[in-house]
Amino acid sequence: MSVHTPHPDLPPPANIVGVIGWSRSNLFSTPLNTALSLFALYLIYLIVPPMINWIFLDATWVGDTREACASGTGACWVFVKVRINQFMYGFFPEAEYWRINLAFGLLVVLAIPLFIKRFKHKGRLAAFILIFYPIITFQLFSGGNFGLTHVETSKWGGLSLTLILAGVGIVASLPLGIVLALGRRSKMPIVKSVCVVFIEFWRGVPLITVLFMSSVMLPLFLPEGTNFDKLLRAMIGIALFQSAYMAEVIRGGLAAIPKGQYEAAEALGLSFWKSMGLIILPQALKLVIPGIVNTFIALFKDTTLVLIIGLFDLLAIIQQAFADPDWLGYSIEGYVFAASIFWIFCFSMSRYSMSLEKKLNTGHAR
Amino acid sequence: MADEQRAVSLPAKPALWRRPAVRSIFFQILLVVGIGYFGYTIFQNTLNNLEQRGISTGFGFLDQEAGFGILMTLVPFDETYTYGRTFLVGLLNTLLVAGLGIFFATLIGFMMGVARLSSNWIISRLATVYIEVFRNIPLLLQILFWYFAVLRPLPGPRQSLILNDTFYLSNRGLYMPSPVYEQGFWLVMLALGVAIVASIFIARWAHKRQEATGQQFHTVLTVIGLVIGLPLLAFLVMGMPLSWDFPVLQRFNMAGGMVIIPELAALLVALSIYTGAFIAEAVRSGILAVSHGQTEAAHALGLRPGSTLRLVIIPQALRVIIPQLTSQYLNLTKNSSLATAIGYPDLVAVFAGTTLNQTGQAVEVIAMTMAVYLAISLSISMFMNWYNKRIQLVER
Amino acid sequence: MSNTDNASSPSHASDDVTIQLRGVHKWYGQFHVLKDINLEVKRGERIVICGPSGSGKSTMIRCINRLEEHQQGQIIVDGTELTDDVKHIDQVRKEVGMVFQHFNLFPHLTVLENCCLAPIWVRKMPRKEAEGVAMRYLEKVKIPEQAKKYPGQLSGGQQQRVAIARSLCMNPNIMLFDEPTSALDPEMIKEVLDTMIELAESGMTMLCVTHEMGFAKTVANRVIFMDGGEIIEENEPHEFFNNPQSDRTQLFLSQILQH
Amino acid sequence: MSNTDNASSPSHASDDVTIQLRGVHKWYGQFHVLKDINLEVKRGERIVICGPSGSGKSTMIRCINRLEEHQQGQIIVDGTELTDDVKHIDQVRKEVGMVFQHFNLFPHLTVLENCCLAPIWVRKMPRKEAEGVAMRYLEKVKIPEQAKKYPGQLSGGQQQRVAIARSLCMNPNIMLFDEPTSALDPEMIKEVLDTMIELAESGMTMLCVTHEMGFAKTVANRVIFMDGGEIIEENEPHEFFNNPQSDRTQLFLSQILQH
Amino acid sequence: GATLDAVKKKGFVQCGVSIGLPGFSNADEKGNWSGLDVDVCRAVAAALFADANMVKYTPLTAKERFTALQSGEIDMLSRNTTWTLTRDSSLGLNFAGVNYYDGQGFMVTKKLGVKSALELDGASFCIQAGTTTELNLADYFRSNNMKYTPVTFDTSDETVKAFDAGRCDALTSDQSQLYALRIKLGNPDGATVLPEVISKEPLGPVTAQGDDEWYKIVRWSLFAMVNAEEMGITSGNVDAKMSSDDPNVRRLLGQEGIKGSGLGLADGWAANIIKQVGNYGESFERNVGQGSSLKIARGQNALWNKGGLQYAPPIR
Ligand SMILES: Nc1ncnc2c1ncn2[C@@H]1O[C@H](COP(=O)(O)OP(=O)(O)OP(=O)(O)O)[C@@H](O)[C@H]1O
Ligand SMILES: Nc1ncnc2c1ncn2[C@@H]1O[C@H](COP(=O)(O)OP(=O)(O)OP(=O)(O)O)[C@@H](O)[C@H]1O
Ligand SMILES: [Mg+2]
Ligand SMILES: [Mg+2]
Repeated sequence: MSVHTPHPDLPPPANIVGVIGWSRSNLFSTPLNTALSLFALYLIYLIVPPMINWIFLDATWVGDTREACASGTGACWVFVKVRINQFMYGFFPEAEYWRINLAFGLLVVLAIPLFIKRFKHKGRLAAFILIFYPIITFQLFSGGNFGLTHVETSKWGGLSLTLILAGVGIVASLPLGIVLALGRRSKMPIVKSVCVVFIEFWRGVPLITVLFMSSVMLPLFLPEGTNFDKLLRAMIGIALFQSAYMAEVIRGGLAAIPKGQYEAAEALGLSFWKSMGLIILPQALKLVIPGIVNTFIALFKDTTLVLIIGLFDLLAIIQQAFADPDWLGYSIEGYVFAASIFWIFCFSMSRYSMSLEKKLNTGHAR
Repeated sequence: MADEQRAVSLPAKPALWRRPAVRSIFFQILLVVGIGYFGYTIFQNTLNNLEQRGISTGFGFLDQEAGFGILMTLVPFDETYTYGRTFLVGLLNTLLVAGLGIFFATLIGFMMGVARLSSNWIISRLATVYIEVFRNIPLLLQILFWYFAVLRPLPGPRQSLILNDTFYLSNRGLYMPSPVYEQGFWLVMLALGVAIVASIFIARWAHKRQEATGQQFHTVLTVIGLVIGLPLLAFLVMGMPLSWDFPVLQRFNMAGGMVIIPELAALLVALSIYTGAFIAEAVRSGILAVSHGQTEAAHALGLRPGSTLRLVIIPQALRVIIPQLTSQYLNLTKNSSLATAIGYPDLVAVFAGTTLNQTGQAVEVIAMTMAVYLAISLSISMFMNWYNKRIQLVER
Repeated sequence: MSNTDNASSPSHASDDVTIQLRGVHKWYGQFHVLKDINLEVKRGERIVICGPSGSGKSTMIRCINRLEEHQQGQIIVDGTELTDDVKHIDQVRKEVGMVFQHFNLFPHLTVLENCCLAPIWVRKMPRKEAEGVAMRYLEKVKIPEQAKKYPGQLSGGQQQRVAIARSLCMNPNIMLFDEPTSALDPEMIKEVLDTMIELAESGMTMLCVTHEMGFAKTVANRVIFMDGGEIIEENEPHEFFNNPQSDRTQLFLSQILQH
Repeated sequence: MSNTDNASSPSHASDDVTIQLRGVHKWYGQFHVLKDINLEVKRGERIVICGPSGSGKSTMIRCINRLEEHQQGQIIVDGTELTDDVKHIDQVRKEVGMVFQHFNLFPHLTVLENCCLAPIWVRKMPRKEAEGVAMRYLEKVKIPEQAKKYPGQLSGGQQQRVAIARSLCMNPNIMLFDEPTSALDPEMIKEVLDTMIELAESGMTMLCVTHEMGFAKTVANRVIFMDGGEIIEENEPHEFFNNPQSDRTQLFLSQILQH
Repeated sequence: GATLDAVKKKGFVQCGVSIGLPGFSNADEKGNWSGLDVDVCRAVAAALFADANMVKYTPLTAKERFTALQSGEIDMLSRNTTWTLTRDSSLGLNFAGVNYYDGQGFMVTKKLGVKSALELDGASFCIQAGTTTELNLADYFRSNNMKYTPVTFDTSDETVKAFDAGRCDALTSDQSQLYALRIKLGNPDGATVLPEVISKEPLGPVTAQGDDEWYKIVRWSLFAMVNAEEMGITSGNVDAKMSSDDPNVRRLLGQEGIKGSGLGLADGWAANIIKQVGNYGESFERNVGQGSSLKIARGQNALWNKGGLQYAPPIR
């Protein structure tokens, strides 16, 4: 009997590791690949350096007036700098900016525990954020109570309005979406068809026609003399529109809950609503958080459409600034600024939802 | 003992409200009544309000003369046509941009989706950057950007970039010759028709022969030859019954020819690039959903990578891709309504915009517009579902 | 814990028959699953139901707590006839516990919460008391130390025992088991069977669909053999295994015993 | 259907050695998976490869039809050396059939279409003829009646037999098997092994990674034991099992035989 | 009427204005609105609530304005809106008067070398959607047998931007707007306004049909401003004029005569307008005339007795 001595591990040949090996297998593995790589590199060479020059190297950053930018060949960020408050807060009175800051600061503080693994009362905190936080925020924005001066909704604007619209849209569409999703899975034919028609209707029409209806036509449908805030109406329009999408997301979650869960709840004697509230929905909603985040991203981008009905969200307020005779001709800077703000928000949220999805897909032991 | 049991346990028929079936019917009746009442109230309110404000109702306005011009029309139109015609013009423009958008977005999406999975590091990275950048920026912003980005650098019409004296590119659009059919052109059309029919037969025959003998036939080349050659022959025989209407530079603009206006171009670019990014993700996830074992098995059988993709991977990936593709097509169609922001005369801009404003018939116009979008959406999803079913059938 | 001194037992506790099926028929669409089923179960009886796959065993016991509806005949549980009446259904479900093949624990709740849920929300018990009851039954199934864990963190056998405890927390008079061990690895089957045997010894009325013939021999008062939606044979275990009356039963037994 | 009268066998059919590995090394990144592998397989030989998990068995046979690339040494299959050259790779893949652990049937095609795909698209056979060939092999693996079904409708054992038939349709001279039975239930293992034994008897050159020692004893000419990326021992089955040379082999055998 | 009741109940006037047209209605960085059209809204608020600031503004695009008014989304529209038969009769609107007499004109770049609109055959025009401009342009070219290409945008802002980018040869709009829009060009001096005026554009405030009392308040608020100019009453001297002996002045300021009762307003309604908003002339000069960057001459908008068209019925 021979005792086996293992062959020593040898280092791999030089041409398959390191930079050479990497580029050989990742860039130049076949003639076609080589051609593609060279073409791509050329493309990058064409686009990236001029872009970096314009955005950073040749850009003007300091100054307060148009004259500061006269000499620069790059972007004029002074324009954005001068207007930044308006871009963030709209026409909100300057003395009251702290209220907006407080509202969003509060959200961040409240949301942090949700990301802490060991935190126990996530569900309760989430419920608080969904139910009470909007009320607090509304108080802070609108004022009129607690010694806060009243600020009309027409003065809300900028990024804060964009966030408010998207936030309200998603929070308000959640309950309606749940009801619709349950309705669509209902065995009652009429309930089911009503829900299907409702969902398909909202999913089939463009948001701008919905916004147009809610912003200028709604009073036509209401009894004489009833009227309410334009922003509120836009929000209702958005929420209805969004609820259809939300319903489909939630339906996916409900479908993913095994039938056994329904049966077990039933066998224990829980009524329909109790088994929904205690057993099915908590599981289904958790499953669809990534889907909800994705809906939120879509909504966040779609809020730009409110500029068509004369609300000043981030994009609208930047566009409005282009008309300032003192700053004519800096629209590219404005668009780039708007694009980067939107991009940062959407990209980080989509990354978050992707990581969540991964987490839910793998260790679902909780 | 059993009888005792019966006596004890047999209850009278349960009260109506305790029977689920009854409850459910009752609840549904309630729902119908509620919705009916709601609808009725809205309807009444609207009628009341309209009457009180002296606004006429009905669709009579569709027959009135419109009296305004439209930038781009696919059917004959001038200001003497009716409002009903503006509806058609807007609808066709919407369908045009949606159709082309779907085509290009699918093309870009599939290319980028495959590129993202490429073994070439740079290509896959570029595709990733493309997807992440364009997916996460609002479409409206992109449309505005492309519009002004396209307009800015282009020269005025008199400084047009001219190619071959036939194509003129300026900030008024891309002008090119349009065909003028003269007498005898019918034969060319006939030849084209014959060629197409023949091609179909040849394709069938080639397929059959390949099944039978294994010989492959260059169907594509033959068909191309046929479809080009036959009409060309007819064209020459009839003494070239076609002339071109070349665009000519006039005092201000180009006149004659065909034009792709910058509004259409910008909208199309924005829609295709934006939606393409989403489709690319769908394609990628679809391809990834097909297990690697399938590729290996195909390779082990000696199939080349191209055939593997075509015969094994894509047919399976489509099952995952199609539903997502459907919703992207729907989104694209609805998003084409953002045309109104840059003045492309689509349905929303022309009909729900100018026509609504000139006639004041908001309820009728908006109802018609929504109905049209709803119909388009439903047709797209019906078609896609039908297609999805068909390929599902192949699978199971 | 015999059920006769059970607080929630109905007034006619003296009556011996607790489950009664009379001429029960059921269809799934056109498909006739249950054909003229007649069955009487006495209080404290332990019945094992077996038969080939698709013979309607699950369907029958699911009819008993109205997870499925029957279309013809009568099902009377603890003096309550199962009809459309929501009251009756609620009443029966309170009396009947059920354990499934796939446990069907609620993965988002801890073991303890799983057990307390129904007592709190259906029996309206205060949480403290419900937790006390739950812990008692968790001890009975021998996993009190797992109370704070989530189902996903337990083995299959442990999960099934939690499922049993969860049903017991509602103080049912009758327990239904639908192949409680068939999704388990061999090592775990034993722990679950032990729990069930213990339960049987405490005098609980049990209906159990299972192919564990050892279990049937040990605890059953009666074995019922179903095929094609009918009850083909019904006998005490010893007779059933050693002297099957029907050729179908014989065939079936030969198959499962050789395996 | 012995392979010597095979139409597609190469011109140097007189040569006895059909697969030759000479000093083959392979790395995954920094990880040295195959270390100086030397192996010669003669035409008609049936070789079983075994060894602990991760020892490089799969990697080795996957190198033989170039599903993996080796970095050093030579692999010559049927007179063709495996290099970057696409022509050579195609050539080798036509000669070598492979059967995977997870079958890897194409779920969107019927069994028959699965079998015809490669003959039609790679060998450019007319469909009619390809179907004839396919049916012949489906008969050989004893499932001609399943030809019109989809893979998803078959049991695991049937699927694996389809996979074998699919490979055979390309008329390969050599068959590679990578643990063809390890994803199957015990009843099904037998049907697949029977098919493989029949194939072996018809004189096919076979390389088979498997832990079915019964199979190895019945059909193998040689058993190869791998560990840590090396071939540690190579012997005829009787010797291998009864008189292992290396301590590693002994350890391994003691583990799998006791199981 | 219902609208008036609703306005009184709310305590403010919801006024539809243009999204931003310098001189007529535009908001500053703080969101405060000013302009000739805005002043009409303010006058109505002053008449009704004795406080010109009790107005809320709804910025509207041309396309939205009538729908907003019809639906009751706004109480009155003061947004350079042309008075036409169709609008007055079939859209359910009531025009309360004319606060600016305008006419449609053309703006072209000087480089083009065009001196008259009649040379514009084949040109393309940037226009705003949903305006009479769209219709007039079509008529003008049809009657002169010329061809044109319309490029239609939602807002005046986009229209200017597109014109600036060279999308069209000419921009057409009401003359007053042309001047206002020209300032927004990258190079205002490079563009010129052609002399032709191709239409009559009487612009004025509008209310929805169905509430005559409300309509009359709007209409007489405007008349009060014109009358005040005619009588020489300004925001500066209104208090002094209270003691004037001129019966016309006394009637206007609510010292004698029917006072406010005819309209259901407080007696000093007109005085409040003049005090807080000023007379028509003041408003004109401040917003579009010499006091502004537009520097539009009075022209047709001078009082009737000064060679213009502004004429208000007498207060008596
Ligand atoms: N929801 C349903 N709709 C239609 N048919 C059903 C349904 N549920 C069960 N069946 C059919 O009813 C028959 C009896 O099913 P059941 O589940 O009661 O059998 P079983 O005896 O429990 O079998 P197993 O041992 O496989 O669990 C089967 O043929 C099954 O296919
Ligand atoms: N694509 C890969 N990248 C990196 N390492 C790999 C890759 N594929 C396999 N390996 C590693 O190479 C080693 C040999 O793998 P191989 O699959 O050949 O083992 P095996 O002998 O077939 O084992 P098993 O019996 O588990 O199938 C393992 O350690 C494995 O982790
Ligand atoms: Mg069952
Ligand atoms: Mg392996």
